[in-house]
Amino acid sequence: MILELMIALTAGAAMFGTGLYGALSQTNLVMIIMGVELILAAALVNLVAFWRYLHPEEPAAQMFVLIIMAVMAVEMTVGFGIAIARFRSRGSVEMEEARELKG
Amino acid sequence: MTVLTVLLSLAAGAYLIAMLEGWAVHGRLQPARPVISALALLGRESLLARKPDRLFFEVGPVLLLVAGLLAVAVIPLAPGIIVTDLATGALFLNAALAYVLVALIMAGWGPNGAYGMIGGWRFLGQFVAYAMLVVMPITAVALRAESLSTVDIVMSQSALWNIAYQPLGFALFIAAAMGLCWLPPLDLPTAPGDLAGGIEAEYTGVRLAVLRLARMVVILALAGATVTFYLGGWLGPWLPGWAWSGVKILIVAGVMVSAGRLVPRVREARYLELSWKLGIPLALANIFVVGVIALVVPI
Amino acid sequence: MNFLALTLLAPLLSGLTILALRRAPEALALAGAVLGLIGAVGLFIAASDGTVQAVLPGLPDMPLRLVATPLTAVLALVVATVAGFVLTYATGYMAGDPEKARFFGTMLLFVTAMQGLVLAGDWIMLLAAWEMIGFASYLLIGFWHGRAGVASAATRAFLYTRSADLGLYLGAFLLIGVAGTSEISGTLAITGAPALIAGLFLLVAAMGKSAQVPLQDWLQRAMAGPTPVSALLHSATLVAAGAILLIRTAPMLPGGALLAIGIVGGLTAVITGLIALAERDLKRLLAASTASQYGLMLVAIGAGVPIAALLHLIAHAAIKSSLFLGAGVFQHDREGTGLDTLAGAGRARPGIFAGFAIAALALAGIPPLAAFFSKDAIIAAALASTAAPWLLPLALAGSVLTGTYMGRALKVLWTGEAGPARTPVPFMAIGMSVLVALAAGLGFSFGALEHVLGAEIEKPGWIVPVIGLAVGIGGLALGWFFAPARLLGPLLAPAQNGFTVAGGMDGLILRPSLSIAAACEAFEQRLLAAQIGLIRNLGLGAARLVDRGDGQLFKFSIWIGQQSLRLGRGTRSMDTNRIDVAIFGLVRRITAASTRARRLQSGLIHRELALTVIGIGLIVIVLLTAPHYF
Amino acid sequence: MTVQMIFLVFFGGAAVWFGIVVFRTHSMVRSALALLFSQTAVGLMFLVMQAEFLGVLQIMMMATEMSVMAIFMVMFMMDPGGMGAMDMTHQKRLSLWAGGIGLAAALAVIWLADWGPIGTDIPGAAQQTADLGRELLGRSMFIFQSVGLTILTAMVAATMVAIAPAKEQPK
Repeated sequence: MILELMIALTAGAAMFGTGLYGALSQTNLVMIIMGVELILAAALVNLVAFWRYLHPEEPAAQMFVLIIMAVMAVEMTVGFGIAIARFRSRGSVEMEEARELKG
Repeated sequence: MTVLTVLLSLAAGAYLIAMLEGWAVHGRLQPARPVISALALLGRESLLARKPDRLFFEVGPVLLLVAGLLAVAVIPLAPGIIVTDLATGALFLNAALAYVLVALIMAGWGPNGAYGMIGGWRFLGQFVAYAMLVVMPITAVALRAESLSTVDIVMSQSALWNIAYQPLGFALFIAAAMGLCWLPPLDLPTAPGDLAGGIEAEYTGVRLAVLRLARMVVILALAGATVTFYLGGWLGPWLPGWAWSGVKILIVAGVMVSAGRLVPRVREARYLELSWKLGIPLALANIFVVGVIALVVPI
Repeated sequence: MNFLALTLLAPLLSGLTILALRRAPEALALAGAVLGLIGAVGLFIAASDGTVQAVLPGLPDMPLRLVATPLTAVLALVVATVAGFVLTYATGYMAGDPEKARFFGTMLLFVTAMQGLVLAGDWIMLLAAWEMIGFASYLLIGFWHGRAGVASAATRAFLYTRSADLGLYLGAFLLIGVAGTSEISGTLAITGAPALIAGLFLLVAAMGKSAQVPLQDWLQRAMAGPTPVSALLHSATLVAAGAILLIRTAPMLPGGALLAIGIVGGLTAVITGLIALAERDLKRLLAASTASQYGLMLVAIGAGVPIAALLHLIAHAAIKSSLFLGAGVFQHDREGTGLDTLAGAGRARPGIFAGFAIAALALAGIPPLAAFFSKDAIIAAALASTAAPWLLPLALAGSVLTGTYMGRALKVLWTGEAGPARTPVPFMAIGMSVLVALAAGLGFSFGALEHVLGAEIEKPGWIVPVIGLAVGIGGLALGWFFAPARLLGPLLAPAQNGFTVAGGMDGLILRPSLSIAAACEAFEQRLLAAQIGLIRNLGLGAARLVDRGDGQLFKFSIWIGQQSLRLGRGTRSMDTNRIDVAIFGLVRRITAASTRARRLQSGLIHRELALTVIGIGLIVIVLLTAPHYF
Repeated sequence: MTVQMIFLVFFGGAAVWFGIVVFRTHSMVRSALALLFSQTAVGLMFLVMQAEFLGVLQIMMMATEMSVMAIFMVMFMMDPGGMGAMDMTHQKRLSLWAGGIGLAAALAVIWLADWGPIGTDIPGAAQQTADLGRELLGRSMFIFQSVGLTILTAMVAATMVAIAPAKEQPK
C-alpha cells in the first residue's frame, strides 16, 4: 500500500523537477508558463495521492485540488494576458529581450 | 456482453445516420450509399502531405473515434445496457467530448495545410463556447437528478421528461451538440464553402473513412446524450426500453443531420458572439430556474 | 388676483421683450398696453365689490403688498387707459424714429412702475415704484439725448425729484417706525406730532413729484422729451404720483398738514398759472398748466375733501393728455412748439384743432365737459373748508388763470394763416380722439364713481356751479381777447422766466453748491501740498542718518572678510590632504561592490526566476533545519 | 492492489515522459499537446487513485486549457512548426542543476519521511462527489466563492491588459 503512495509521489516529484527545469531554461514566456503548469500538475498529483492514501475520508483535500486547478487556470489567463500585451508592444515574448527592469 | 451490444447498435446507428446524411445532402434516399462510399474510400490511395506532422496526421482521426466511443460508453440504452455506469457519468461524457477538439486540432495541424489548420483553430475558438453550453445544461439536468450518473438521470425523468422540465436547457444543449459534431448549419471546421473541406481536405483513403466513421459515432454519441438527458432514455409506455432509446436516438440524429438543409451556415464571429453573449447567460439562467423548480416542485 | 398680476405683468413683459428682441416694438407695446388695460378693467370690477390683496415675500417681517381698493383700482384704470391711447398715438408719432424699440420698452417699463406705485399696499413697494417712475421719467425725458439741452433737462428733472423724494423716505420711515408695520393702511391710524411731521415730509415729496411752487421749474424743462412722454408722464401719471400719495394718506393728515398742503397748492395754482400765461411755447404752457391743476388738487386735499382732488385728477389726466397729443400733432406739422411758429396751425387741421378745443374748454370748466364737475367740487370744498378765506381766493384765481391761458392758446392756434396740411396721421388721430371723448364724457361718470368710492360729496347749492361757470367763461374771454402782456403788465417779465426768486433754483442751490464744491477742492489741494512737503523733508533727514551708519557697517564687513579668508585657507589645506583621501578610497570600494551587485539585477526574467527558486530552496533548508537547532 | 500499482506506475511514467517531451520537442504544437497528454495522464492517475470526479474533471479541463495554450504557442513562437529546430533555451546548466536539486530534495523527503498509517476505507465515487459538493458549499464555501471571484477578476484583468490601448488600435 505504502508503495503506491511512494510511486505517486515520485511521479509528482519527477514532474516537479522537469517543470522547474523547463521554467528556468526556456527563453519563451509561453514555454515558461507551460513549465509552471507542469509544476502545478505535480502539486495536484501529490495532493490526490495524500488524499487517497492518508486521509481518504477528508473531502477538504479534494476541495483543495479544485483550488489548485483554479490557480492553474488563473495563472494561465493572466500569463497570456501579459504575453499578449507584451507581444503587441514589443513584437515578441522572448525573455532575452525583456531587459527593461535592468537595475 | 453489454459492450458488444452497444458496439453493434452503434454500428447500425452509424449506418442509418450515414444513409440519412446522404439523403439530406443528395436528396435521394439510397440505402446502399454508405457501403459504396466506404468501400470507395478504402480503395483509394492514401496520400501524404509534403512535410506533415506525421504523429498528429495519424492520431487525429483515431482520437476522434476514441472520443466518440468513450462518450457512447456512458450512454444507457436500456436499464441494463450501459458500458460503464460511472458515478460521474455525465461529466465523463463531457470530458470525452472535449477530446473531439483535440482530435480536430491534430487533424487540422497534422497535414501542414492552410485550410486544415484554419479549420482546426476555428473549431478551437468555437469549442470554448460549446463546452460551456454543453456543461451548463448538463449541470441543470444533474441538478434535477441529484446525481451525475446517467442511469440516475434517466430514472429521474420517469415522471416528467427533462425536455418539458427544462426546455431552455434542451434548446441550448441541441445547439451546442450541433456545433460539437459540426453538422451543416455549424459545420465551420469543414466548411465546404470557404475552407474547401477544411479538416477533411488533406485526408484520403482509410484515414478519411476513419474520420467520417468517427464523426458518425460522435453524432450518435451526442444524439444518445440528448436522449438520456432530455428525452427520458429508455422510458416509454409500450415498447421495451432499448427500442425506445433506439428510436429516440435515431429521431434526434435524423433531426440534427437534416437541420443543415434549412439554415444557412452561421458565420464564425456571429456564432461566437451568440453563444458567449446569449447562450451562456441563458444557460446560467436555466440552472437557476431548474434549481428553484427542483426545490419547489416535488416531482 | 390674476387681474392684479395681468395689470402689472403685461406691460412689464412686453416692455422687456421689446428691449430684448428690438423688433416690432409698436405691435408688442400695443399688445402689452391692451392686456394691461383689460387687467385694469377686470381689477376695477373685482375691486369694486371687495379689496383684492396680494402679498409677495419681501423683507423678513415686511412683505410687499399689492392692494386694489376701489380708490387704487380707479387710479390703475386711469393709468392703463391713458397709457394705452398714448401708446397708440406714439406709434404714429415715433414712426420715423430709429430707436423706437428703446422708447416703447422704457414707456412700458414706466407704465409697470406706475401701476406698481398706484397698487402698492405697503410703503416699501411704494418707495420702490416711486424711484422707478423717477428713473423712467429721466430716461424718457432724455430720450433724444443727442439733442442739445435734453440731457441737462433730464438730469435736472431727476435731481429735482430725487431731492424731493428725501421727504418721502423720511415720512415713510417715520410712519413705519411709529406704526411698526410697513402696510400703508396700518400706518394711517397714527395721530399727533408724528402724523404732522410725516404729513409735512410727504408734502415735500408731493411738491417735488407734482412740480409744486418752489420745485416747479423741472416740469417746463421736461418738455424737451418726446410729446407722448409728456402726454403720459407729465400730465396723467408721474406728476399725479404726488397727488395720489396725499390722497391715499389723507385720512392720517392732521389739520396743520392739510392747511400747509392747501396753501402750497393754492400758491402753485396761481404762480404756475401766471407762468403758463406768460409762456411763449405751447408745450411749456401745458406743463405749467399741469402744475397749476395739481395745485388745485392739493387745495382740494387741503380743504379736507380728497375725493374732489381724485375726480379732478382723473378728469385732468384725460384732458391734459389729449391736449399734449394735439400739441404733438401741431409740433409734427410746424416742426416746433413755439406759439409764434404754431400760429394758425389749428386752422390747417380742423379735426385735431376741434379735439384740442374741446379738451381746452373741458379744462377751463365749461359745464357738460369733465373738469366742470371736478372743478366745482374743488371750489365747493374750498368754500366749505375751515380755511376758506385762504383757499377760496387762490382756487378761484387758479381757475380764472386756467381759463385765460387756455383761451390764449386757442386764439394763437386759430388766428394766423393755415400752413399746408401735412400727411394724415391715423394713429395719432385715433389715440387723441378717444382721450378727447373721455375728457368730454367723464363728468357724467363721476356720480357713479363717487358711489363706488363710497365717499359722497354733498352737492353744493346753485352758488358754486354759477361761480365756476362765470370763472371759466371769464377766463376764456380774457385769454381770447386780451394779449398776455396787457393782462400781466409788470408781472410779464418775471413770469416768463418762472418767477425765479433770487436767481431761482440755479441761483439758490446750484451755484452755491458748486462754489462750495470748488472751495472744498481748493482746500483739499492745499492739504495735499502740505503733506507732501512734510514727507519730503522727513525722508531726507532719515536718508542722511542711514548714510552715516552704512559707512561704519562697510568698514566692519571689510574686516570680517579678511578674517574669514584666513580661516578658509587653513581649512582647505587640512581638507585636501587628509579627508579627501579617505572619502575617495571609500567611494572606490562602494562602486566596486555595487557593480558586482548590479549583475544580480540583470533584469532578465529567467535569471530572476532562477534566483527566486534558489531563494525558495534556501528558505526550505532553513525551515527544515532550524527547529532542530534552536 | 498490484493492478492499481501497475496502472499508477504506467500513467505516472506517461505523465513524466510527456512532461519531458514538452521541453525537448522543437514543434511548439507538439509540446503543447504533449503537455495536454501529460495532464490527461495525471487525470487518469486520479481515476486510478479512485478520485473519480477529480480525474474526469482534470481530463476535461486540461483538454480545453492546453489546446488554448497550443494556439497561444502558435501565435507567439517564431517557428511554431519546429521545422527550423531552433534551440530555444538559455542558462541550461543552472536550470538543470536547479531541477536536479529540486527533484533530489523531493525524493529525499518522500522516501525518508514516515507517512503514518495508510487510509483504507475509500468512500464510493458518488459519495465522494456528494461530500465534495457539501464541502465546497458548506464548510469552505468562503474559499470556494473567493476562488470563483479571483478567476473573474483574473479574466477581467487579463482582458484589460490584453486589449490594445486606444491609440494603437488600427484605424
